[in-house]
Amino acid sequence: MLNQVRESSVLPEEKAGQWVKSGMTIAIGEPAPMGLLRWIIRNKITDLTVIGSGLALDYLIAGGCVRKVITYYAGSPDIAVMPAFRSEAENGTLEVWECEEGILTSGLEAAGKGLPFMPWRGGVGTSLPDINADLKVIRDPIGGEVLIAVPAINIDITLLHASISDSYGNVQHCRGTGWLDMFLYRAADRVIVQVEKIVSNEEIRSKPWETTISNADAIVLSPYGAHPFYSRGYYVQDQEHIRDYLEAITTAYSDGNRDKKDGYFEKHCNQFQSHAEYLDAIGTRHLISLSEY
Amino acid sequence: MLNQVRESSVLPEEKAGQWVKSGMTIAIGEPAPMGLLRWIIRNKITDLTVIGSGLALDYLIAGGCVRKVITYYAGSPDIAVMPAFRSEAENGTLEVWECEEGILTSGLEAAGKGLPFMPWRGGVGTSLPDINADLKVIRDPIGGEVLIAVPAINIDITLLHASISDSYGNVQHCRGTGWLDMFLYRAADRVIVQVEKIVSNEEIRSKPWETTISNADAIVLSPYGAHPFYSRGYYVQDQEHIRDYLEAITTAYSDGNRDKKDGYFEKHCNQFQSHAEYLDAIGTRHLISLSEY
Amino acid sequence: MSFPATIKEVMAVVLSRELEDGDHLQVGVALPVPEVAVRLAHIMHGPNMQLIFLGGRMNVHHLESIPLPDFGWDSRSVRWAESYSDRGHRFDQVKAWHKRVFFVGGLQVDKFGNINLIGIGNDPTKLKFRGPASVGTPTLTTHVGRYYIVLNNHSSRVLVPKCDYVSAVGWHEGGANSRKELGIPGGGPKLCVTPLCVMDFTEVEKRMRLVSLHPGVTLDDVKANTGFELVIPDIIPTTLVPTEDELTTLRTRVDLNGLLRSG
Amino acid sequence: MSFPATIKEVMAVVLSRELEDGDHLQVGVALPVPEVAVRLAHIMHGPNMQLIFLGGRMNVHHLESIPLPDFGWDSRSVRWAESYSDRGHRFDQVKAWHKRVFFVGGLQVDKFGNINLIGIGNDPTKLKFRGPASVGTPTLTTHVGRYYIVLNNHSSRVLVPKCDYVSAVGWHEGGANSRKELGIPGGGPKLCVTPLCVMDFTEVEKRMRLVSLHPGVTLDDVKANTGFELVIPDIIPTTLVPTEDELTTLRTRVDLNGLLRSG
Repeated sequence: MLNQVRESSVLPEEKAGQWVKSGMTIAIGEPAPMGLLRWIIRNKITDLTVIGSGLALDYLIAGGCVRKVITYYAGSPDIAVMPAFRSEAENGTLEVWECEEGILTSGLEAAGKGLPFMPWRGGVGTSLPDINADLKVIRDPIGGEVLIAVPAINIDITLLHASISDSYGNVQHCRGTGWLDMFLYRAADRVIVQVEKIVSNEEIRSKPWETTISNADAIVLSPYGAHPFYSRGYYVQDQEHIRDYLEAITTAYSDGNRDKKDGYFEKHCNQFQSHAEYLDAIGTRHLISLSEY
Repeated sequence: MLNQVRESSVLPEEKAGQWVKSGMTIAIGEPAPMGLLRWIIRNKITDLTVIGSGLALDYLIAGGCVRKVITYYAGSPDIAVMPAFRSEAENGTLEVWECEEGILTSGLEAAGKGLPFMPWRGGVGTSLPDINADLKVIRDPIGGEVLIAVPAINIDITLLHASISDSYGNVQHCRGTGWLDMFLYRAADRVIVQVEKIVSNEEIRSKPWETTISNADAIVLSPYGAHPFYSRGYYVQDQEHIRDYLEAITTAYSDGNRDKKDGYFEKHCNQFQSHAEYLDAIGTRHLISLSEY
Repeated sequence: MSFPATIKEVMAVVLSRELEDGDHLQVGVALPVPEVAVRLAHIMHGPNMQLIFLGGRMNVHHLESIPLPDFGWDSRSVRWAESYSDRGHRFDQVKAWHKRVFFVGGLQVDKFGNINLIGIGNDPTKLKFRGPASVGTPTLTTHVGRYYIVLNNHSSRVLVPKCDYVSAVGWHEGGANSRKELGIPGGGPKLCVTPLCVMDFTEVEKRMRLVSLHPGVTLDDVKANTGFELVIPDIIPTTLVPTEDELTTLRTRVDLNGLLRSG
Repeated sequence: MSFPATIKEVMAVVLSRELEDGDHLQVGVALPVPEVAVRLAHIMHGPNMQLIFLGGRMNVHHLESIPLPDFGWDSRSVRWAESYSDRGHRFDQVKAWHKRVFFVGGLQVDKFGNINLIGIGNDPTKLKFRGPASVGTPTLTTHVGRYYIVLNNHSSRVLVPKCDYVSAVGWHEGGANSRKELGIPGGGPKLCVTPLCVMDFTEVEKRMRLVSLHPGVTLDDVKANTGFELVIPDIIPTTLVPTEDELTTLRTRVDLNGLLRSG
């Protein structure tokens, strides 16, 4: 017998994090895999092309890791336009692959299906194909209707945060996945999933219809790993922490004062050797106060 | 206050069945909605274009309702090629829209997405585009790769069988839907879902992540409604009944003896006024013996 | 409850009256006025409406109150959902979107109801003001049965002759056939509701037209704050203010924290 | 357990040895030989294999036995599944299919491994023999890492010079680049296993070539029952028969009802 043991997919954060190399195309799901994003910032990974949205994407831009974003939405209910995104895009230091939700999902679907493109109607008549030269206006080969051909969007590594998985990479999101998670998973060469809890294989098999991702390449145990953002069924956003982030980063960019930005990341990210140290600094009492109920 | 009552989607079989008119394009999901199919045969609906596979499709062909099939598979583990399908296709009395699973799902996805076509790679180099003139061999507008453009496959009414729903059309399949059910649902103007059981709205809302279809246009209460086929989590196939069907229909077609076929349908379908009468004839003891466990 | 409605409350009630029982209601991000409107309509006259939040579908007509969530990304806002089927399939059934009603804002809106969420400036790689990007507005406005443009402020910087960039096509360069000619099937923008007035689009040209002025607003206020020439009808009514019942319901069963009463 | 293996058992063991730990295994319909082979390999040497049945994914290496189901459509066969994610998404992740191994049969198979499931006859609207249609074989054979052609009988009516119709492209009209030139990315057919012999495809021309004869089968038997000229190597070994361990495992832990022992 050559091999009689089923292999575990569980990796420590630093092992999984090392898969991410400068220059890669990565994607960020929802809830946000903040533990891994902090690892990326701490380890000075740069020149990433990032598919994502909202403040988690901004965090990575502010952290100095991003050269190009593929995003349909760079705002949040907390702020009209995210500060690092806005400032770097206006300066021309951040490239934006202009798109929208249906165009983005079409490109991701094409990648997952091994196709060079997918057609989409949303965006016809808009400025999107003018701004983004990768989007081609075509006539459909059946009836001649005008559509947009979206090229496949392939991803090196997708980073997700979910509720539970077993040790073999079978992931079950609580209350459904984030809107893009499944698209990002299917379009990627590899997927790393942070989870709140690792459960037994038997627990997964007792409700296989809840499995959202099978064969995750790496599982990282990361309780409270989406902090300061929410994790469905576990905790809500840390509004105070997010307000502090927005204030620090907005001020840093409007002053042109890099130190303020560095100070923020030193205090909230770089000084920690691990996710556990980060959680210690946040404090158990505060974490518990965020419980979703 | 104009309207203070939420409307029920529950309809008796005959009300929902009357939506199906001769000449329409209908689709049959999996498990098979046999109660509704028997209603269609009994009421002599004809000239249907049917999207389906397996013996439930054959049953409708043998029943005299079908002019054209859109199918990727007309066999079953019980018989290499279904008898009515085979005979009528060989005689040229049944039109076959030749395809395969990926091409079919692409056409259905196009319909659901409001697109005139979707590209697909599976089928490139095969005879499918030679046999089926609706499939166009194209070059992709980005990199010039050879692909197949599949036109949208729009459906008038999709008929499905599922485990449970509430009275408002929120359906939850046990252990996932049939492979094509969601595609057929999204590509259709209307969907009628037979269910084993109607449950409270509260039960649905306690696990919304298990809802597979919201807004079904009609819910038909149809316990054992997939008989003689299986219903996941409820009962297994009635092998004996299926053997009888295959023998009767195969003999009828090979003899060219229409009476044998008519005799089969008289005995197993047309003599009953309702699904309940059909179940009475099968008998409770026999139905219970089919329980899946 | 007898103190007068605020302008935001007036806007919410105007929108809620537009909604029909059976509509499927989806609100774009950061638009508290339609967030209140869809909940109010659901309680007032929409037992068969569906509210679509974060991909979840809810019918919560049976609840005593449907409060606004604390913040938009809170998954508790879909706690009463009947399905999450939109998650992962959000754009796979646009065929059924003729029942769907959408609400959208914009950095810029032009006289044909085209919307810009991309940004302001000539060079798209170095915008003077970088917007949040188009979200799902191009796809939604392409396919939904009808949609409403809702603006948080009415100024000539927002209501412009021509958008610098178009995120979502309204009536394109004008004309009732303009969408059809482009191959865009949905019903298009129906109204544009601002803190000053309600506007619609003319039947033939599809140019933006004044419908009613909110209480205390003059025609000159509107003209002075609109960057293009609005079609002005002969008779300009005042926007119908909320009834006692509407206002009480809004305040006690939806906007519990008074979000629309502040500012 | 010492009575000799049947031909079907030999075929199943040949296939099981081909499978590598970590493979994702999917079997086409009505093919009991590979149904046994994938289960046997999983038990014997594949703790990281995944079995894909009816859209469910299973790893059941921990079970004492992995019996064949009573009949193919029985949902009990996925009772130990870890996910049903393929349901509704079966073809949405072909990108990951390089790990997937597929098994397929055919009404006709030609010397380049092209397969016909459509039918026999000149007029596709009135076939002399109407086949069951292509199922998912065009897509699966286009993308999977490798696949095996498994035939229930070896005759010149099945192994033909040219298929009347092609459901799934093997090596097209021949040549190691033939798939690439067509734009078909997967690894193509690796072996063709029949009740008489094992065959593979030559390196350059990709023509079907004899690899080994099953015990008791002669070269003439094969030639007489093959409708095209097979490439015959200088040395023709006998197919390695199952070991005692393999046969015992097959019979006591997989094929409990002796399906491969009958007929």
